[in-house]
Amino acid sequence: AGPATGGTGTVPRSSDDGLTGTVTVFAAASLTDVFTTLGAQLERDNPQLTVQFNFAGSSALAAQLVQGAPADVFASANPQQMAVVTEAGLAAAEPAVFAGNVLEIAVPAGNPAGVTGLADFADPDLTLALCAADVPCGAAASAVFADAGITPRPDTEEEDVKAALTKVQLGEVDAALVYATDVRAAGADVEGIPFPQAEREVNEYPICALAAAPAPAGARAFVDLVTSDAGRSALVAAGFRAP
Amino acid sequence: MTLAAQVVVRRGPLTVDLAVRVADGEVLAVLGPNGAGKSTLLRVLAGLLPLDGGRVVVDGDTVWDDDRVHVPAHRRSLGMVFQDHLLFPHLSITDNVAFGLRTRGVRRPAARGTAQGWLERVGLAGLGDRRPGELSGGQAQRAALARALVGDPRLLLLDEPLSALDARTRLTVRAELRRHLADFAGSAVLVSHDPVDAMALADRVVVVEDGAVVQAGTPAEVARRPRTDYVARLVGLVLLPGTAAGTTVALDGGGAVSVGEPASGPVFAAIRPASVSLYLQRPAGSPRNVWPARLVAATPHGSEVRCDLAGEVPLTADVTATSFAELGLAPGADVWASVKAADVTVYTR
Amino acid sequence: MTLAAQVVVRRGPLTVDLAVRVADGEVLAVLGPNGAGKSTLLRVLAGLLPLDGGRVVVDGDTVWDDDRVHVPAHRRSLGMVFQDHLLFPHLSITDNVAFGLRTRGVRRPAARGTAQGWLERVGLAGLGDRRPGELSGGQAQRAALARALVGDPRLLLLDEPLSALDARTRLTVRAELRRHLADFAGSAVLVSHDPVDAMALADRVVVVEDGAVVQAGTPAEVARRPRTDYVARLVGLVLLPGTAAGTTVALDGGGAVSVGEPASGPVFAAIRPASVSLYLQRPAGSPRNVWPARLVAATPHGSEVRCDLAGEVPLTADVTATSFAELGLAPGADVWASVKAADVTVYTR
Amino acid sequence: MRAIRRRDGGVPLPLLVPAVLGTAFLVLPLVGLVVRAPWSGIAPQLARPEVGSALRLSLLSATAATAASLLLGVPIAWVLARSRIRGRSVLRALVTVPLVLPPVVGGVALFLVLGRQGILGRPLFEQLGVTIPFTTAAVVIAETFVAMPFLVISVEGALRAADARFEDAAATLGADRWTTFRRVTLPLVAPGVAAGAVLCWARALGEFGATITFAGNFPGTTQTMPLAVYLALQRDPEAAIVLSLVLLAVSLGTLLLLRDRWLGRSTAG
Amino acid sequence: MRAIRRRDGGVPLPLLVPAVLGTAFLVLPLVGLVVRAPWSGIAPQLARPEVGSALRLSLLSATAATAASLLLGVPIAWVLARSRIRGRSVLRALVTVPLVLPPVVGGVALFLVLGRQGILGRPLFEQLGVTIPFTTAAVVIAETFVAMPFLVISVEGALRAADARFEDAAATLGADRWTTFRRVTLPLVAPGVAAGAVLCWARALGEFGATITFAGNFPGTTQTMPLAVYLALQRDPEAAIVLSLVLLAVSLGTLLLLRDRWLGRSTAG
Ligand SMILES: Nc1ncnc2c1ncn2[C@@H]1O[C@H](COP(=O)(O)OP(=O)(O)OP(=O)(O)O)[C@@H](O)[C@H]1O
Ligand SMILES: Nc1ncnc2c1ncn2[C@@H]1O[C@H](COP(=O)(O)OP(=O)(O)OP(=O)(O)O)[C@@H](O)[C@H]1O
Ligand SMILES: [Mg+2]
Ligand SMILES: [Mg+2]
Repeated sequence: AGPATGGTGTVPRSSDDGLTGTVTVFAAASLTDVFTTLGAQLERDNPQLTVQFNFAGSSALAAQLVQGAPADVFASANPQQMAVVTEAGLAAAEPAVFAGNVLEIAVPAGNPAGVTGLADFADPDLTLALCAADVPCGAAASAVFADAGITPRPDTEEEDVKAALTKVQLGEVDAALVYATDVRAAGADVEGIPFPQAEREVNEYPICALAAAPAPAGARAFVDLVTSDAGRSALVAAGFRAP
Repeated sequence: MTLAAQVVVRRGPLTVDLAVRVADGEVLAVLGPNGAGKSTLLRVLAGLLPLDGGRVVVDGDTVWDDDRVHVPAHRRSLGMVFQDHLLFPHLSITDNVAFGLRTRGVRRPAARGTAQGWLERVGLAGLGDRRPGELSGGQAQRAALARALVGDPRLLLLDEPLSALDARTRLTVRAELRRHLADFAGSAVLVSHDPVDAMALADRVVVVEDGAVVQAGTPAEVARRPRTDYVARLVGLVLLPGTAAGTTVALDGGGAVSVGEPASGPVFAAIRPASVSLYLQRPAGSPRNVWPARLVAATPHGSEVRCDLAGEVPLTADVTATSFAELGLAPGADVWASVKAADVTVYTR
Repeated sequence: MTLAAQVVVRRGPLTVDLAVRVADGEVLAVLGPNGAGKSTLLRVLAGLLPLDGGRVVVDGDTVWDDDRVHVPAHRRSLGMVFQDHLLFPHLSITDNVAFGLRTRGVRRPAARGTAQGWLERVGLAGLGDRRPGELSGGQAQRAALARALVGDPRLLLLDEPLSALDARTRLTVRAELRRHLADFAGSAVLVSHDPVDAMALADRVVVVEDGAVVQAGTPAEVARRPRTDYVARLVGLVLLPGTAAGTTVALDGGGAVSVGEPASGPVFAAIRPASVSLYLQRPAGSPRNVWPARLVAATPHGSEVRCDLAGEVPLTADVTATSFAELGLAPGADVWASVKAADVTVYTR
Repeated sequence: MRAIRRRDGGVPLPLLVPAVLGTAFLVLPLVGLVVRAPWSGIAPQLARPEVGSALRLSLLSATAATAASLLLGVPIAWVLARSRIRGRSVLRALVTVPLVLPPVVGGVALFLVLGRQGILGRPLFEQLGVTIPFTTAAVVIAETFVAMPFLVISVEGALRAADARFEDAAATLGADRWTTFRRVTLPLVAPGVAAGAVLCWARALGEFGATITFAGNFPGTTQTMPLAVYLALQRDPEAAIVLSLVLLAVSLGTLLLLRDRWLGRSTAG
Repeated sequence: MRAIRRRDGGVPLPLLVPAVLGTAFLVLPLVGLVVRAPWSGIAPQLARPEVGSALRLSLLSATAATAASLLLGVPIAWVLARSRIRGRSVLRALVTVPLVLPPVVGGVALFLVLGRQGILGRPLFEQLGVTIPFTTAAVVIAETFVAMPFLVISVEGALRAADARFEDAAATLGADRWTTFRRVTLPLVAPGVAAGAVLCWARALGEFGATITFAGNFPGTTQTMPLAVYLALQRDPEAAIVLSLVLLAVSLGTLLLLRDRWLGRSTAG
């Protein structure tokens, strides 16, 4: 069954065997790995249940939901896009924060430019990438720099973390300010340099079941799994902070 | 079908303003110099070029009238040979010829069969599978003719359909075309530069110059009594306009001609080049018309030489190659030209 | 320039295999039926079509040799009139004519000035600012001729340059062309279907049929002694191949002809249609050649009617329209045809 | 007159130099990708079932979008090039606009028309229970929306360059405008239509923004290769490069099937 | 024979119906955007200085990319359509590939060649101290890379459809292949080149993925309109729609200047 027909056509019902039907999860792209694992776990626990994901940017997902996309769960990479959904009256319950993410300095493997800390972002001779202030990681970066009293001199204001990270991986920028989970995912090409001010700007990931969910029971089960201890440990293993 | 058209079209500085009329079953030849408006007329009759004035009436129905009525080309029963053929480059010759049948609903095998018959008739048997780009100029023209004739359209519009054919093929294709036109219920308009085509094929001739009709009539009339210099040259006559009094015509260009039959008022005197004789000394014989002249150009054709003469009376003489050589003529030579009065035709202007 | 070419090109089932030779300053006319390979020859001489064999030598240098040497068209000094003109549609007529000068480095105003002079010479004065799409067929052909002649190329290749011209314009343009070719240092190859063009313009004639040369010579030789049926019809003769013994020729097709001059062995007997007389009863006069025949076709041209006859000896007769009418002839009529022995030319095959 | 060798390719220098530079400019980055690709890790990437289904979906939907564009776009091009309808230049500008629209915004615009709340989508849903977004149909629609203008503009160019007098000739042979279009005009401009279809297909195959917005990113239903590449980029950039190369290889293979003869009249001479 | 009115537009029904459907399909979403746009809030959006500079940069870089594509792409098209070089179909497939490459991957590929660590970029940086990424030049390069194939394919189609015998005629008049190209071939295929340039310009104007990857996003230097739209989408979707409409209006205005006569031969009759 396709996602749309699956969402609207088959009404899942509880049975003694567990959940049935299809639960559709709209999740921020940065959650791809963790959620795929958790979804597989839920399917293992409920053999009649199918979990399908729609991974995209949080803003695109919010726009889709506002346009009436048939989904059961929304997991956003930031509270702003969750707010878009709750303000539209689409949430079934108060969103729950299930993970957090902090900034880290990412440098190419071997740190060729010898970046040591946040202060280096004021160096005009370095090639530096930040996120644009309009996106969450950029907002967090602004706050961090304000906090530290540093005026950064970036060469580019990236639209999302991955774009910044790609440039680090290719060695095209000397340093970028990205999330810790991204540094973790990038593997050996990228080294992370944590810094103390980061902890004050934790980016929160909220999740909620949706009011129009075609499979409310499955939605609840997925949200419960993500916020459970098992979910939490999977997230932490991927580099997220516990809420 | 009968066709009556009054055609007004502006083409750059030239205004084409022609009235033509083709009776049922009639073949009308349109003659005229380059740029006279012949192709323009055919395009209007086909419904491909809008009129700036006038109208085209077919069988009593107006089919094209300035801005109000327009029956498009494909709704009339037409066959047209364009001056530059316009064979469809992406279709084989057979499919080109079969095209008109296919659009009229004939099934493909039948249409191709008929097309092949026509290709044979115009001498293209065996070339049906080629593309137009693989034909010689004359072969392409014959294919275009076959494409126009197939399906017996009610009005044939032929724009110089034989101009690229070699002399022998032209005879056979002309004969084929004449046979077709004789059997043919519809009407035809034929543009040609070759008076032989017009004489052989047409019931009536219209001569067009500078966008206007200058002469109309049967081929024989036009050939016998040309009314403009262009027509006269076309039919091989020298035309001298003048004013007659008895058997003498005072020419407009100066000089006088004695003629056989008495006439009066403004007339044309017409002379056949073959009836002009040339001498090195003034001849002292019976001919009453003797003029001094200078040979300006000599063009051999066949066993004769065409001599263009300048003098008080501009003339053209055809002399045999033998006598041309015997007289030792060459451009620039001074000669005497004479014509018998009986050989000069005279008719009113 | 001198040109010597041995041209072998395969064109579908036809293999064109021709040798031509043009001396310095000479004009060579190439005559032949449609599809004989005339345009193919010109394209090869221009360097536009690869050879399958043979070579083209200009002034002693090989310029095109199968697969080894190729001097491209633009490096030779050429002027070419294509059978379908190929005027550049995006340029004005003046710029079309000036194109060859511009590519040879002449500045724009000078080139346009020269071009305008040429347009005047071919009778297109005042049309220089038009696009080719705004010209009539004959006007376009003249523009193409001017474009080829401008800049005095060393080799002119003219593919039916006069076919679309009306009779009068053809005379003047032909005269202009003759004047140009006479003054002209280079050589020229002229393809034409009109024997008058060839006679008027060419120093030598080559007749091509089915991709091979069938006759070559001066225009007068070819006109007097045609060697194939195609050439004979072109110059207006009926050709009867046979075997002579004394003054009698036994025809290959059956029957015999009496001739004036004794000959022997394989010969051609050539008869002019004008020397054939027609009778309703068997004539009892001096002509020794009298045959019964049936009239199969009659085509009026000018003041005469061309009569095609079927019978033991296939003939064509030209009779005056008057006597045609007096005899009451019509296709299908049985007649007697007679020719004086003295009017039959005979020459060895 | 110097004799030069025949069949030398004969590309004049002022064309050869920019052609070589341009080709290098387009091809070198691909070479870079191929060189840098983690060839050792390629096998496991290709073995993943999503890759196969994403590839199949990409090819299917790009082909369907090209078919839809041909069906709707060629008539638009004909109207632009041949009809005497007023306001053709406005029409041309309007149908070109989706080219300029950022694809994500294009996706939003499609929602406004075909979404459940959309102008047409709402009655469709309420009367017939049909929803378009998040289905394979939505992928095709998004790709068609983005790619069709390429076809329209190329075909219009081809139609304008074609000699309209052949259409006159067809009319004298009894062909109405529709028959003329099918039997004469379309075959004459076939090379232009082929070029336009290639552009359209390639653009549809690479479509990302409008698709992820309007159709979502559901494996098996709406996840095309570019979406899979995007997800891989989140997770494992090297895998993303491998997936792109797979997409490239497939499209290269398809384009190579377009031999000269499919593209119509061949080289001079 | 029924007499019908002349100048009826004369679009046959089987063409009119799909043309109308197709136009509706392309135009309705734009109408949706216009209707839904928050017109009241438009003035403050437009007053922001970044909008002006992003718009200026977009137009400049798209025009520069089109110029570069014409310079490099037309010769490639000529080689594909006219030369007798071997491997032309491989060449064609290769230059078409950037169409299919997901633009982000295209940006990565450009880094691999022109980046600081790239094949050509590294010597350039180390010897001359020149870096290309994160400059306006990088924007133009990224747009050219993505948009040039559109030009190449359209122009090749136009060249194949053009009658090569005019080039023979030019050769007999002493024009070498380069002169023939400039004076005959190029003017003859001008409508095709114009169509290709429109496609190329529009694609460059809407370029997003390769630009953000290779050139980054810095207001005034590399932030083009699509980047501004994307950022606005993160913050305030309505503002994003307004910005897209600004982009649309500007490109519409530009395309409207392309009147029929610029596009060459006009309608039949
Ligand atoms: N599209 C056009 N725009 C302006 N003038 C034109 C156009 N087409 C033709 N003409 C002019 O109109 C006149 C008539 O042209 P038309 O083609 O009817 O001549 P024609 O009698 O067929 O001549 P030809 O014997 O040379 O074919 C010519 O003087 C020509 O220059
Ligand atoms: N591209 C081609 N492919 C195959 N055959 C061709 C091609 N072009 C011409 N032919 C054939 O080659 C032969 C010679 O053609 P060519 O054009 O040289 O004839 P031509 O003597 O100029 O005739 P015409 O007097 O009709 O112009 C013809 O039989 C023609 O059908
Ligand atoms: Mg004409
Ligand atoms: Mg020829």
